[in-house]
Amino acid sequence: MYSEKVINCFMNPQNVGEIPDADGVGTVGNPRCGDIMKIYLKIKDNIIEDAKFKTFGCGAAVATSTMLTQMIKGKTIDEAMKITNQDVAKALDGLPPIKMHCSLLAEEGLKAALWDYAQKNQLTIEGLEPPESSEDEEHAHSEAAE
Amino acid sequence: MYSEKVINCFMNPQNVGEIPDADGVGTVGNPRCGDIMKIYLKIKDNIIEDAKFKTFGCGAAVATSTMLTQMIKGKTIDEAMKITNQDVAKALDGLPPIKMHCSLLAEEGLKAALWDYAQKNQLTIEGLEPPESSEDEEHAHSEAAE
Amino acid sequence: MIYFDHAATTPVRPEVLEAMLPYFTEKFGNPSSVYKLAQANKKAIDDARATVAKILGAQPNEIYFTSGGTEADNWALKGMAEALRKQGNHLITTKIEHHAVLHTCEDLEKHGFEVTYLDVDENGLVTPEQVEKAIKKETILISIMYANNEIGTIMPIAEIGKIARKHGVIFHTDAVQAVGQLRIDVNRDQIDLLSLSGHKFYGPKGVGALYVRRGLPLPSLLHGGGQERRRRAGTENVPGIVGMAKALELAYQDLEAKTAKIQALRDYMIEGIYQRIPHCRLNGHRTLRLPNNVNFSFAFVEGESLLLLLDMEGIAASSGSACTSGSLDPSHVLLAIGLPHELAHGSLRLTLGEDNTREEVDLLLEKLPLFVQRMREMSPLYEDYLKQNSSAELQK
Amino acid sequence: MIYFDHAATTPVRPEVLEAMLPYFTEKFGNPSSVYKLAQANKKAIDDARATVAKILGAQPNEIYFTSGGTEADNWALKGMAEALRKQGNHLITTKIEHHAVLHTCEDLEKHGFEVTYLDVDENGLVTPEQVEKAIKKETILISIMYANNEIGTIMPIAEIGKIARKHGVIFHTDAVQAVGQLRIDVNRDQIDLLSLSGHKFYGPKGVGALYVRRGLPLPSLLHGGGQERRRRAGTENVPGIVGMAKALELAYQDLEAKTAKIQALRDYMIEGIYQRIPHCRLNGHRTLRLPNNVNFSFAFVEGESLLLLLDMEGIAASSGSACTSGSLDPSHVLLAIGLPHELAHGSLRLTLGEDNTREEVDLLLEKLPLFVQRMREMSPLYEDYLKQNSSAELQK
Ligand SMILES: Cc1ncc(COP(=O)(O)O)c(C=O)c1O
Ligand SMILES: Cc1ncc(COP(=O)(O)O)c(C=O)c1O
Repeated sequence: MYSEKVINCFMNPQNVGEIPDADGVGTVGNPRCGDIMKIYLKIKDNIIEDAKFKTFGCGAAVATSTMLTQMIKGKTIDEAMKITNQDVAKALDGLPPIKMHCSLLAEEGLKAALWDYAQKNQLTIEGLEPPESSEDEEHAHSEAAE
Repeated sequence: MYSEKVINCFMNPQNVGEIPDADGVGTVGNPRCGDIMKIYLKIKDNIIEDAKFKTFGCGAAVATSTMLTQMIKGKTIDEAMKITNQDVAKALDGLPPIKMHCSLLAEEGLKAALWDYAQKNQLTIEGLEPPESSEDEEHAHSEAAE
Repeated sequence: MIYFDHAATTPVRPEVLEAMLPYFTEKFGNPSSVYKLAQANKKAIDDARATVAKILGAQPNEIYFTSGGTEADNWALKGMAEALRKQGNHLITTKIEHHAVLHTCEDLEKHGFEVTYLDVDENGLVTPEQVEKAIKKETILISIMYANNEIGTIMPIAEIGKIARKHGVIFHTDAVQAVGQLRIDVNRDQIDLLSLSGHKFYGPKGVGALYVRRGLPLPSLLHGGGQERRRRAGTENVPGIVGMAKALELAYQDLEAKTAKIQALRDYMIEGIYQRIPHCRLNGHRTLRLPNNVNFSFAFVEGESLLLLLDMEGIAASSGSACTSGSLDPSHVLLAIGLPHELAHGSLRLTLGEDNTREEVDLLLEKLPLFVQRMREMSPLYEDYLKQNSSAELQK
Repeated sequence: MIYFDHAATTPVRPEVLEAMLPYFTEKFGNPSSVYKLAQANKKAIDDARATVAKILGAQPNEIYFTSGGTEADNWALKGMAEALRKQGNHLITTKIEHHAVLHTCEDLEKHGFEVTYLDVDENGLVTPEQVEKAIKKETILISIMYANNEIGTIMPIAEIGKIARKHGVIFHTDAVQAVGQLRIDVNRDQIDLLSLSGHKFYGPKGVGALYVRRGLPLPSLLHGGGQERRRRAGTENVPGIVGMAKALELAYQDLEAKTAKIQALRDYMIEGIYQRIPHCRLNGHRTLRLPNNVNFSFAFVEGESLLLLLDMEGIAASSGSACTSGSLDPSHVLLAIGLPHELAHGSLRLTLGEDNTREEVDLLLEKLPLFVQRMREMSPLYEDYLKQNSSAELQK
């Protein structure tokens, strides 16, 4: 079901943990749906210097968290904003259709953390919209139907 | 599906043929239904001295024809009248449910031949009813349903 | 034993069994599970699906595995009827379909559908024109078999597909007898749904498939787990599916060469029977015919008794459809091509396989005339016929 | 590999495969045919039927072979619903049935039937009283599983059977998980219809059976040839049927001894997990429980990630029902016994088999705590929990 890359990222997760003095933190997902992702960012001079995560979720959720945090480290905010869930999935050599929502979660997590950073610093980041409150979000589960 | 006895009676049929100067001849069945039985009787002093048959039909039809003619030879008319299709089937170690109608055909064939004999000799045989015309008989096919 | 009943079923080829074996024991996992053992099985199923798809000219996600041809037929008909009920309630089929289609149609009739059962000609053919004429605005499905299981007649499927497409009517074909013998392409033939069954082409029993053109709104027949992309529930019969795909692959290797050989044997048998046995007729079309099918009626003789005599010589054959032997009625197919009941009762089907030899056919040609004669001598119908003929002679 | 997923499927036993093998090759005939080759197969099926019947306390002609548990469930429910529609349109089942029952019920609801889905208690039990209360004059069928596939809870089937009989309502039970583990008697339990599936007790996949009490007016689900006394069409899966019967026979040899061994291992595993892992709960009834079932929820952890970690150690297990892994929703069974969503997502099912050893369980007990801890350390929920607790400590 999972590519080797997914399994690798799951078995050897990178960037797990918290950043105590994070510049931006975003939490997305919902325990009802079986996955919660919390992204911590350390940002300096518009560059993401560090990124960490904590994730409650399936193998794909952990793997996308790892991959996303790897992909954004060292990038500018603008560059990071261009990363889509498709990019994350691709970097993992693909995800099963039923697990694509995990990559979406990663993208949303990043944006929530950036939003938090923008709010705290009274910035506007182009293209960034406020995240929906994760608590009442009932993100539609795409079932495995074709 | 068939008992060994049935197979034996089919493979080595007895009494096949015609009796040119038969005292009674009965034809039952219908080609529509896949079986026709013609029974010839030679009767003397109330005793069935000889019996022959011709049959168009399945293995069970041939086997019951053989068995019936064997069973009635040497019997009095009254004794023969007591032979039922169940007796014929039993003598063959049973028939598949779907083939029980063949044994019925044998019983009917015998009765038709006896009726013919009785008619020719203006006799009444106790318990003997006129056979239905075989041509328009649409004998109900018991399907293999339970 | 000489086996001339390949239309009833075929043995599983050794290569097929070999491909299946690991999936009973080491590779036994449930494909729905997450761990490796199971995921390998999921892959085996996906590979099998790709194989089946390729041979039919379809896409893998248009193939659904079933428990056999019967389930595939039932699913196609009942499913599409349910899905399209709002559009109409009329189905078109033929009088010579397999019971898996006919009895399903009868069941649909009980539930408010109307079914046109097209007549066939003396060779078992329907014409595309007949199909077109039968279409009305309520027509939602045409189901016409690719080739008949009793008399081997091959229907003009591509032409029927064209007409169905032209009128926007969904077209199902029961290809259970055709798959493994004929090259089929669901796009060339414009087929929307196609049934097949593994045990007819040296695969295992209890597994089949339904091709469902992408986008068709076919609802499930069996509800439950999410298998087969949520359309056909039930733990997958992994060894069966793997075996069927392997068998299909083998069947289409050198198909033309194998077909030529079988067809030559078929024609040799047909000629031989014609030459040696009077009062007989070949049932089914002489050339638009499955390469392996021989079906004769012998006047004055009942079919089952011939089967028994052949069986005693170690020759396996069939009288009408194997699947209908629970019934005493003569074959609906033979009646539909116009045979009188007594001739329909006197039919013998001999269906050849890859391993049959000329020597085996020669043995049949030696024995069969004797058996037919033997049964005729026992037959009151033959007696009548002879008497009529000799009195006709005398009157000359 | 350590296989702890016997509720998902089991490997075919060597003796079972051996019994099946001849029916793929030499003994390949179609049981509907007349000749000896085929008649021997008919006999093999009859013998298998007698074996299955005996083990259920039924008569052979009350057993119908199907393509699996799913087909048996679909057939029982849809068939009886259709047959009894004139008498009423109400069915009773539970919220924790397998999807083969639940999704079939939903399909029936689309067709005008009304279904009561009974709640279960925190252990997964319905009471006979609940069933009795739910019966109304329109009730035509009660379908309640013998034992649950996820949490192993065994239902009070005999009492429910009694109530159904008392009210003249037909009673179906999905015994797919119970057959092979529990002694079942359809008369003792007053069961009218019972589903089973071969691959759950070391038989092959793709074959199952439905017990149908004599006299029930169950119409066909699959129409076609006259097989299974005209009730279930389709060429019989002879090797599958033979294999399933053999597997059933083996399962019930020394059942009590095997059960005692498995149950001891189960209890050892349950105790071990309780002792080694904090914040967990056993799902399902502690004693009214299948001898092979262990099901735990671990707070703050998602189940699939545990499966992957276990898989890397060569341990196969399941999170919820294997058949529902196509879905992301947490198990309906775990929600029905009252688990909050996050705990339901964190469930792990370990189901034992005859060949599992104490050493294997010891390995699990060594690894699992590490894996749970590892995932907890990654979990934002655990982080929150710890923070709350430490601040609670501080506030003391
Ligand atoms: C034309 C045709 N359709 C359908 C079937 C049914 O297939 P199965 O018996 O494998 O379900 C058969 C054979 O039995 C057949 O010959
Ligand atoms: C309780 C229960 N019912 C029905 C089924 C369906 O059986 P099958 O997948 O063999 O069709 C299963 C298992 O998958 C089950 O555990």
